[in-house]
Amino acid sequence: MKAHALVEVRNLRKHYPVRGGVFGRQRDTVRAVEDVSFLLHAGETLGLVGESGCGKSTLGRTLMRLEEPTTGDVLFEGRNLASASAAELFTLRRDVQMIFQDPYSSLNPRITIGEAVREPLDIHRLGSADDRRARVDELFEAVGLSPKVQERYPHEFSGGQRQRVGIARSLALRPRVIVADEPVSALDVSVQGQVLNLLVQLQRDLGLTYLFISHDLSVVEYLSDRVAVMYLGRIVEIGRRRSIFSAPAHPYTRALLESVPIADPRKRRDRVPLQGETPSAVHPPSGCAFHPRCPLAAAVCRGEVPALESVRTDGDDGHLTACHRHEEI
Amino acid sequence: MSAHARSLTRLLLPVALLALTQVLLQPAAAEDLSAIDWVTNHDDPPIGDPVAKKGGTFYTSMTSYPLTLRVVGPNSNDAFAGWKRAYTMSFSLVMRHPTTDNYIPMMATHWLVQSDGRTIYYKLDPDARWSDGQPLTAADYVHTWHMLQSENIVDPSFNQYARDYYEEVVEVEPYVLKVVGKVESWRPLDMFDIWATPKHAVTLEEGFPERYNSAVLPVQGPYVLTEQVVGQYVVFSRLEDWWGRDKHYMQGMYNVDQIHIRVIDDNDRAFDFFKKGELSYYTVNTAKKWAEEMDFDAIRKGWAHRKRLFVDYPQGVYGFAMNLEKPIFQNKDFRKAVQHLFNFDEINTKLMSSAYYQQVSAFTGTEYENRDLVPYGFDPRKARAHLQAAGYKKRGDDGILVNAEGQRASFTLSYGSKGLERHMTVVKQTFQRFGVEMDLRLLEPGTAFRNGLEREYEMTIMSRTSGLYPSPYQYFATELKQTKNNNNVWAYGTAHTDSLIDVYRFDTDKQHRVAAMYELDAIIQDEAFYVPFWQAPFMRFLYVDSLVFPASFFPKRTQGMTDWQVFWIDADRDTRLQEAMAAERSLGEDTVVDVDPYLVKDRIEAALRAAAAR
Amino acid sequence: MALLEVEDLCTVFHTEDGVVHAVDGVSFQVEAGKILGIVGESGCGKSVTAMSVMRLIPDPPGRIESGRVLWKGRDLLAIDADEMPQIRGREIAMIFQDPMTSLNPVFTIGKQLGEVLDRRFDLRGAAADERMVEVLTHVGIADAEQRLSQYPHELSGGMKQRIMIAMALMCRPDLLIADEPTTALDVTVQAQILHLMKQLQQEFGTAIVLITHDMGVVAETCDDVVVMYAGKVVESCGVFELFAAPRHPYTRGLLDSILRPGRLKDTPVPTIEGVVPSLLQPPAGCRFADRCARAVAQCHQDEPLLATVSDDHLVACHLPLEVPPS
Amino acid sequence: MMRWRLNPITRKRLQRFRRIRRGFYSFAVLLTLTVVSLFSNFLANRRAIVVSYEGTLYFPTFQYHDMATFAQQDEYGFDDVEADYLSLQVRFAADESNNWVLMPPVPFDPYEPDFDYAEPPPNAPDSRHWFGTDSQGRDVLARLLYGFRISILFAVTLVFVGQVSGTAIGSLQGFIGGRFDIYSQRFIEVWSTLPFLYVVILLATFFKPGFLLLLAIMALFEWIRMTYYMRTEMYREKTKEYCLAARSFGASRGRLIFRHLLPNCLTPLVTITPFAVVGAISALTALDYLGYGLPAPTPSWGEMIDQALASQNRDKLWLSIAPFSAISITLLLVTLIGESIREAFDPKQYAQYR
Repeated sequence: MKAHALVEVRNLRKHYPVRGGVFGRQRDTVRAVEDVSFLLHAGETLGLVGESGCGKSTLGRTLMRLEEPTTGDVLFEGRNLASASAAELFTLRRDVQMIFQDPYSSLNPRITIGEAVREPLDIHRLGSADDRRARVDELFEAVGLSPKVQERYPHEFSGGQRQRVGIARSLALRPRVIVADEPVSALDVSVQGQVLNLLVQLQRDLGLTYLFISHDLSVVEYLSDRVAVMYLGRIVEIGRRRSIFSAPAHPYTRALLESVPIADPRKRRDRVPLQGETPSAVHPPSGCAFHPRCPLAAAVCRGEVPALESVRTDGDDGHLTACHRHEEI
Repeated sequence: MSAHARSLTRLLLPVALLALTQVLLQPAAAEDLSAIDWVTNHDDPPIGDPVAKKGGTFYTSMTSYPLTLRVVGPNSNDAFAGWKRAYTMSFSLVMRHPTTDNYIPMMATHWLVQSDGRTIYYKLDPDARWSDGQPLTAADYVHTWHMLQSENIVDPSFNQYARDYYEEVVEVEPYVLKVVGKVESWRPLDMFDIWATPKHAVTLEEGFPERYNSAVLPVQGPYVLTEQVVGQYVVFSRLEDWWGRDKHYMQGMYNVDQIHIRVIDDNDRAFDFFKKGELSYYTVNTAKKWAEEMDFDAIRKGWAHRKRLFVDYPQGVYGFAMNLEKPIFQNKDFRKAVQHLFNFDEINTKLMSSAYYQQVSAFTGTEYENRDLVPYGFDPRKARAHLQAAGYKKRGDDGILVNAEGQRASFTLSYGSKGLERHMTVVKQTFQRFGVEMDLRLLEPGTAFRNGLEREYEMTIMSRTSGLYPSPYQYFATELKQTKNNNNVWAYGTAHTDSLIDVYRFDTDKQHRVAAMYELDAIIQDEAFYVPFWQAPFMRFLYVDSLVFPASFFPKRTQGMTDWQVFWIDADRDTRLQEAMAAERSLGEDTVVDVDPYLVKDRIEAALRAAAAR
Repeated sequence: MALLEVEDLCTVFHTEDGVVHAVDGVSFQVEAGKILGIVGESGCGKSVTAMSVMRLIPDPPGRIESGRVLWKGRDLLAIDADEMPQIRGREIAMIFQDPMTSLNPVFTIGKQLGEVLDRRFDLRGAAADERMVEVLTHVGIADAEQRLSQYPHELSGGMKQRIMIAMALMCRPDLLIADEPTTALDVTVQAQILHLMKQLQQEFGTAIVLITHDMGVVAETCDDVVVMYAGKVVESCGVFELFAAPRHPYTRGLLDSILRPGRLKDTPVPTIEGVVPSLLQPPAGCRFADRCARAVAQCHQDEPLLATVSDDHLVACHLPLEVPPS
Repeated sequence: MMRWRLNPITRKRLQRFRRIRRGFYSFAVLLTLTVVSLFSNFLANRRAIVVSYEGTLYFPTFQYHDMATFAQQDEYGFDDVEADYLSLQVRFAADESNNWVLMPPVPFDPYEPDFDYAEPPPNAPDSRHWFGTDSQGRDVLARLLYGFRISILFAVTLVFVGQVSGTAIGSLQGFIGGRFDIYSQRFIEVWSTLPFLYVVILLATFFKPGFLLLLAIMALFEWIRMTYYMRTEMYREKTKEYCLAARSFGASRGRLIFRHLLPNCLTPLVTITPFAVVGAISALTALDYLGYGLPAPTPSWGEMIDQALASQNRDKLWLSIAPFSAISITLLLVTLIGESIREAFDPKQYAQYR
């Protein structure tokens, strides 16, 4: 794994206006993504984990320019996705693609799966008709589907098969970065494994770089090289997988890990779970957004937003956390 | 005399007369009433039948519940107005005998018209009393005049009437009233006929409409409103000691004890009520119903009777008006062609059971109707000749005639009554057959009326009621042609016709007037911008056997039920009827349907025959 | 006698493609005061089973074809439809994945809870308010008084699920059927809800049927487990035995698929190949046979019946797995 | 680029629609009636279909021929009035020439009064007028037929215009969203509260009413309902992931709308259209009944109902039976079609079990 940053996200923000009244005047702002920066190295998988509403999906979509960023930059090999013109964006899209969560709604029910996979090729006018046909066949085989089923419609397939189609489609343009937004959350556990294996295999074969968004810690743990934890629009902790899972530095990460049920009745714990729920992103708590739920919260946590700082544990200098009190833990 | 000089005279004459009257009447406070040579009339027969008996209840209906009991102000001119005026409140000072047309005393016993043609003295009947016992005096008339002028009554049309018609209304003595009209007239008694308002009960302060909206006020007439159930019925009761009861002309009038008026919104439902014996009287308003629905049980058994009574009341203006401002009707030949293509007989026989008569004159039914006029009549050959003369010589691809410029013989008929559509579609087909296109355009009634006044139409159906005398000025005066929003809907008028109208308006010699109007009538017919439609010089009604009428039923000048209450209820006949109905026994059908005591039918038919002969 | 005994339950759905045998001969028992987990993947019929027990299957398109649901000895499928509301809510409560299904959006929380108290305990006014605040606080809702005047849409998913549990709690039902109660919730909130349900069971002795697809939730919460596959029960036993010694190949596969901590992506995740058979025309024989590595000819022909393999351990398999040496 | 190939879902829905017998047969019957009514001019007309006269063939259906053409004369000696084909037929039959006339099965048009009866109209059904004549002596069957044609053409055109514009506007609202949506939505709310009948009556005083004007006026209101559905459909569909996916590989707006969104939003269009047709027919009939619809003497069901309800015609049953059964049957047919389409499209009737 090289330390070469393929994608650099700098101070990305995404705010949504909350409108109301007869003529829709802006009433408030949802700060879905707030000042997020990170690097995505070529060939690695960065797991982005957090609970619903923490802004991880918005981050993925903003990064893809499916949502207009409020401020910030997304640099792909020096080209800024966040401020690219329509034409620049169009070419950039070949390099950065996305896999979606819901295998049922991510495929247009009125378009055959073959057409769906070929559509990116059509849009980007890649190759002749024959070339495209051959490429679609190739993609079908790559994701473990028979090219013969191309004429069928999405509803004729199971969730796992559809997700394969979705993956094939996202690979059509030979992208280098794939933003995978909860690609296995909607799948049953037995099928989930198949898709995860496919993603791993494709990464290995094609040298893909993944930004893997998920709320499922075990999936993130399995797939990621590095992990970023988000809470209320901000990254609260980022680092190598092992140090995050074995030595979480942020109280939130720790609580998250403790909340995951363990599939072994012998390890049943009678713990007192983390209290409270994620606050609204319209009026986030002052200072550290986690402080109302944090067992360690002090006065400073209420007053100041903690910056991401390096955690000097077992020599992993890539491990950063945003906690005023992480050194005391 | 030149037209110019004449109009100058017209302008100066009233001024001169006014000055003269003022000089004459200068010592108003000391008017010498003894010098007045009072006029009266006791020689005509009573209006009703002196043998009539008092008593009984008369059941009838109206289409909607009265919105107000007032006779002026908002909503006062509703369907109930006729009843209010006829039986309770507004009696004439002097009225025309409805059969002889002579003036007869009513509220005034004597009268005198000054030679200026607009000043009238009335000597009020000292017997006259309000229903609350208060005497009825000249002050009550002055009060009406004040009321009509007041803005507090919220009734601009009455304000206008007061302004346009009355110079002043003066109480000379408690029982002597002087009325001065605004303009001279050869029939001032008709023109300046004001009524009395109980001064002791009506104040004119602000809030008038609300204050009197449903107030039962003292009345001068024979009936008072004694019962009202909102939305259902009202009852008038006869005043046993009405002051006018034994007056000569009132003999045999106002006979029933009670008049029970029920609200029945639909005319057909009222018919059903009549058939069940719950109404005493029912007016049949369509020829079709008259022709097809009169053969029912009560009629066959003689429990009820049907009559078509010919009466003699002018029809007013009713027919098709062509707008002379529109290019297509500026051609007289085209207008004449339209006259000849109008097939009245077909419509009358096929759609109206031959019930009606064609009008010919613009003044039908009045003394001034030119009875020598010959109707155009349906005549395609003549129509064709006129169309050719008008330049419409060739048929287009659709069969409609076109002229040399390629304009089609096509116009639009606007009308506001959906009921007429039936007849108009037939007319349209006939026109079409002979190459003239008439598009039909139904408008909301108010819009149709307004568009007529504004001359925003090509052809429209014109319908205006009339009094006993025609009013040619408002329909044909050149001066109205210049402006809009008046009854000169066709935009007609020449200097010559103006002079004829002036003769009618101001000349006191009836022969001159008649001659002028005959000429005007003939000119209007020749100009062909008005196609007179039908006239119905009769009342069609049904009544129960217990209701008795005088031999001639109603007086000659009758328009409707509320005009003259000359019928009575015979108690013996009522008993007989009740028994017969209970026993399902027949009283024998009354086969006499048409009644023509004034020989109106004969006159009209003879005229039409004579015209046809010419 | 078990609290609830489901015998040979069959429920079908009429779909545009034909008749789906969603639940096909399911039997299980719930003991008083115990938590029974019904586990399986989507479409295995676990939710339909719960709905059938409550007689909440929309008809059409659904229909309970046969079977018995013995509630304290009475067959719920045979009683008068008017009697069901008496049992629903009072004796058996149910909570769903989406709490909005059971909360009326146009009434405040206070009104909806109050109605339960009114109907069940004739409790009204201040006394009812007091009780509601008490219960809401008990299920971990702060500012309970304030919540009473709020509408469901003003609350978060976790909060609504708590309200539902509070409602169930107020009625003190003998059985709570929880259909994927935490699936829509965040993992931290899920932990709170599961904790709460366990409290409920311990404090009031309420039996719980917990329907879930998450083996972790089962392991943490349940006493007994029923594993369903394609409309049928394939295995049923105590939770410890299930995780320690699953006897059905499907159960085994399911457990193997779970991503356990420390697994690296260098080693592929074990999976169950193939897809769930269509329930329109379920295959003859064992429904898992096509995906089963151990399948023999018999598996494709004869349907295996649920049979006891050891104490309280039932398996529907012709060739059950061996018990691994402990 | 746009390919409206039948998607299996659509195909399945169509199959299901065909399987719902009452709907499918209603559709077949209505379609047949509509097609037949398009040929009303050949079915009920005063003008002949074909005249063979002196070796020349004439097709007078849409052509004015005067009497001179066939050496006819009317009672006034005119020969430039329109030929009377019925008497021509009688004449040709009598004079044993080779000339012949082919009249339509109903040799009357919906306008010309037939006064050849001793009794005044309306005349009861007989062999001459199968459905009798109306109070102007016009053939009821002819009016019924032409009235059907006008009703159905009016309704279909109106609904087409309304649905297309409603779909376009609603889609744009949903697709563009934001300010555009908010302001246009406010406009629609205000617009939809305008009293429709009042506007019709008002406009009829300014413009000469006719088919197109009435169509235009009603279209001003017809589009509104569709926007509600399309707007919400669009809002829902555009957030679905397939739409995001298409955007993620750079699909243009046009492609998004026409290839992805619209085809998925058309369910309400299809299911609502039949009911919109019912509404349009009823509205036209109601307007005609009130007299503010198509100008007289246009054959219209509303006008026929008006006649039937007139008191003097209360015992003329044929006047009521014809228009009432015609309108009931038509509305029933369209409603059955609509119900069946809805049933065929309704996911609730058939569980989506997964």
